[in-house]
Amino acid sequence: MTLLTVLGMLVFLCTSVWLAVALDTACRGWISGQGADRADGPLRTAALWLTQQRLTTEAPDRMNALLSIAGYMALALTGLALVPLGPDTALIALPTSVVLWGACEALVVVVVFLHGWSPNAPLAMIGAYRYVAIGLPIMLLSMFVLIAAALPAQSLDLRDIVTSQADVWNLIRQPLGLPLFLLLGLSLTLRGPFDYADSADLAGGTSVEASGPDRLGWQIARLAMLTEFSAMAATVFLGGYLGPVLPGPLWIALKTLLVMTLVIGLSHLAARMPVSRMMSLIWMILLPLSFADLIWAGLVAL
Amino acid sequence: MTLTAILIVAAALFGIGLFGALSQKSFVMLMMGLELMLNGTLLATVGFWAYSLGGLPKGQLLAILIMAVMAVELAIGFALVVAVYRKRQADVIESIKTLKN
Amino acid sequence: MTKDILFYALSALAIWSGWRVFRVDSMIRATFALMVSFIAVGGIALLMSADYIGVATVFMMAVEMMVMGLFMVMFMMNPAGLNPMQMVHQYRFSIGAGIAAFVGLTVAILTTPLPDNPLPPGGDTLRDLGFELLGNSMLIFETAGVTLLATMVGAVVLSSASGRFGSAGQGSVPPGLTAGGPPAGRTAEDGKGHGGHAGHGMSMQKKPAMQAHDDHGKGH
Amino acid sequence: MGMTWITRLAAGARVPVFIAMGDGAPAAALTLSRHPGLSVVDTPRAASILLVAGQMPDALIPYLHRLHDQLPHPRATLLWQSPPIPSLPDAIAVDADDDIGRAVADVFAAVLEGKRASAPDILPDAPPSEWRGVGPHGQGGKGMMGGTPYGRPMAMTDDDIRDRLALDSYTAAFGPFLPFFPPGLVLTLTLQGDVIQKVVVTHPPFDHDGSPLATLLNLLGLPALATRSLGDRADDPVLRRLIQLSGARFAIPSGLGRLPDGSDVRTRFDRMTGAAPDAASQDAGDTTLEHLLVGLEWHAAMLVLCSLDPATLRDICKNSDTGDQDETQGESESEMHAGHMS
Repeated sequence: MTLLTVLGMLVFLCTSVWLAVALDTACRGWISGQGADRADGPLRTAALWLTQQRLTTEAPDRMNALLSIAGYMALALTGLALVPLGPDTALIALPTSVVLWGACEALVVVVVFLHGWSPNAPLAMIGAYRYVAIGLPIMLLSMFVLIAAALPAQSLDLRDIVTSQADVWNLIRQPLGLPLFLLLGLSLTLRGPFDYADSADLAGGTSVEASGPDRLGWQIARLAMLTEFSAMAATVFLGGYLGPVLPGPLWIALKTLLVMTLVIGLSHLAARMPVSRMMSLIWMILLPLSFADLIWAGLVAL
Repeated sequence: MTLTAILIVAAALFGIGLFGALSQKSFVMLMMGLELMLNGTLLATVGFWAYSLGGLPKGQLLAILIMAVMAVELAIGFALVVAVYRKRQADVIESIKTLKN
Repeated sequence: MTKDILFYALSALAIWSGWRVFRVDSMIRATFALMVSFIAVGGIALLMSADYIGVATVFMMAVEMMVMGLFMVMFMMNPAGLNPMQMVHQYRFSIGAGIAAFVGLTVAILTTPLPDNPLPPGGDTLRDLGFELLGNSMLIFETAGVTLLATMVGAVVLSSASGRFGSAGQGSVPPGLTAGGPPAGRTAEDGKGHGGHAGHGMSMQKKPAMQAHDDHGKGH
Repeated sequence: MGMTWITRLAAGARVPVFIAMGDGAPAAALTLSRHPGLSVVDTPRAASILLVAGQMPDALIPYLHRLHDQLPHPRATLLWQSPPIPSLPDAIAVDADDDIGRAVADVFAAVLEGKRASAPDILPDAPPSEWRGVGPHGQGGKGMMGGTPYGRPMAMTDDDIRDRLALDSYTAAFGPFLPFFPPGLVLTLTLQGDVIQKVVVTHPPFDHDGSPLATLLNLLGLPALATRSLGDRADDPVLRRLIQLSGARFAIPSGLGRLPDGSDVRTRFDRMTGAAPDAASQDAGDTTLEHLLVGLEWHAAMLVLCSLDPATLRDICKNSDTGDQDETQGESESEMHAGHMS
């Protein structure tokens, strides 16, 4: 049974990674006014990266380069394993699964930093620094939002958080929660306005020196993280596997794709601001908003 | 997994941490030694809680306090490093013979 | 059985990575080796059904070590360890002290009759902790909270550039005795401080270099 | 060499091209990102084809060599409307009126199928300088400071203009092939973290009008909109609405990069998008790059640099510190292999 669940989740992961790429290209095609790309384009690019040479810089930290890619992927998989698929089904069943997910989040900052650190190159290093500066406060914000979501469930277990949404989803109970949480998603997956690690003003930032298979691995890990984040957002705010008629796992899959579409759309449509401006925005507006969300949740729970 | 085994692991971590804290010249490395010692203490605390206190909640509370101590140690440590560096451009212990001025 | 194997594996990881902290050249590797050591201890705590402590250790240490890594890169002269160098002192003594501490503690552990009163199975440790924190030990918990707040304030005050003499923008330099004149009193650059990333006994060679750099920096 | 299934799959991919803009590059080079068969990439590490557009002056040839070697195998170089470059004997010349997309696709297919040998490295694959470490631990200088152990000076602390923390500074040449740099521009920057402490113009930009709006949109993290702005439609209402929606104007701090004529990056951006009336021309006055960039963080500095009208930027570069030619040459030489700074 567990084996079957693992297989099912892996199939879902592959499908949603594929769908994420397709959505990304569709979005880009629509905005740039050039229409959609060929459907097999991403697969072919992946094949090209696989055949390309793996280049290294002078005196790289090779071990950490590999660890960062593998770690990013492993964190995405761990997060996905925490998502409950039914009242008692979750691959990692832990009474503190929300905190464990928070730990995964914190470790994402570490692996992205390592990815920028390891090539021993200036632009990659700047990307790594900047990501830490933005990633840590954003993570703080997400903690408040998650605690607020755990309040009505009176539990740190994701399974209880889903059950507590049987009557009304957290999306409605805590209207500030999901929007703030989506910002964290942009930051965790290095996308759009929160892409301070792999951004265009650093010619690719932490992945500026990555070539061939390394580049492929990093991009796939990013997309896996997107899937994982979307599944988590669907669980915490959209009632997870709860839903009429269809079986639970299908509901969570559909909700995951919905959140994923939102994140991708947001990442293509919003502009990125300089780091210092974003810092002021986070500390002066977004963090107080997340406090408000927590207080709101507390009052509602009372 | 017995309490003895856990405590010996904790003692090993404590010993390595002590070695690091005494031997390193750089402030930041010194703090890492302290952190490792606290790591051993944390493990021992949790071990005692699980095997000899019968799950008394106060044991967990003590572990949380140790974690708070780590956070305080780190924050104040870094603040002092920054302050000293700003004043003296120094980041190793020998550079500070005196705390005057 | 699985629990035992996991325990020994995690213990080995914790000790090995703790040892690596002081043996690797790269500061980043050292920092993250320490993080791995903490994560392993967190894993052991999880094995002992300290659900919250174990996970919270991982969470806290990931953030702490990230910050630590940044400080390493900022303050060390050779953070990547590309240039082999020794940054240790009283080496023999430290090794002796470390071993003595370990042996002493181990002997104490082995000779002391340890009370055997294991965790009752099936208890909800998380709930216990919650009620303890917000019930009997509320005062301790609150004190810890206030201490952390004080730490935050203290850390900001200590590390910010503003001091008695002005705001962060101006730096903490005493105002001149005459308007626009040189700062009153001693400043960091006047050679009294043992500047730079100095090691032992080479402040003589280093000072001229530092001075040259300072002049260079002020030129524009 | 037989093609494996994976190579066959790869051969159908969009061709990743890195464009090295030379002097007098064809106007079509700016809009190449709209070509359906190509994908213009930001870093040579991701490219298969190096496209040299226009003539490369001698001063920039060493940079081109480094760039060339940073492409992963299999790779090839095309010279588009560029005279032959002796050190690149394998490069394929393409005329102005040839279909560039076709030419690139053909070369890409030939290289991937193994019909054409992948271009060999130009520079030797060796450390730029040999080990010259002295001192008790091989660290270079005396004591534990200074020295040039690998032909590069060890990081030394430098006075800090922002918070007086005086941490290590880093000096290197940036450009001329960074995708968002105006073509031809090489700056030797001294950085502390990502804050610019010192600017020296090592090579001025070409007399060449880039596509500032597209570059700015790219820098603001809106690559799809950047591609749209390169389209044929002079006045695209959808583009204008999408730019408004994206909050790009809000993302740019006001007062950033102010010129003597009172315009800042935000007003210049408004002029480009048509939200504000076009001014006759920007007046650089005696502004230097030092005035504009020093003290800014990387992202903000790049926004300032790319918001400038190409002619104004050339004037500003003329005003600016161009450094002692020999000294900067030596510096950039020594930095050459430290990653991708081209």
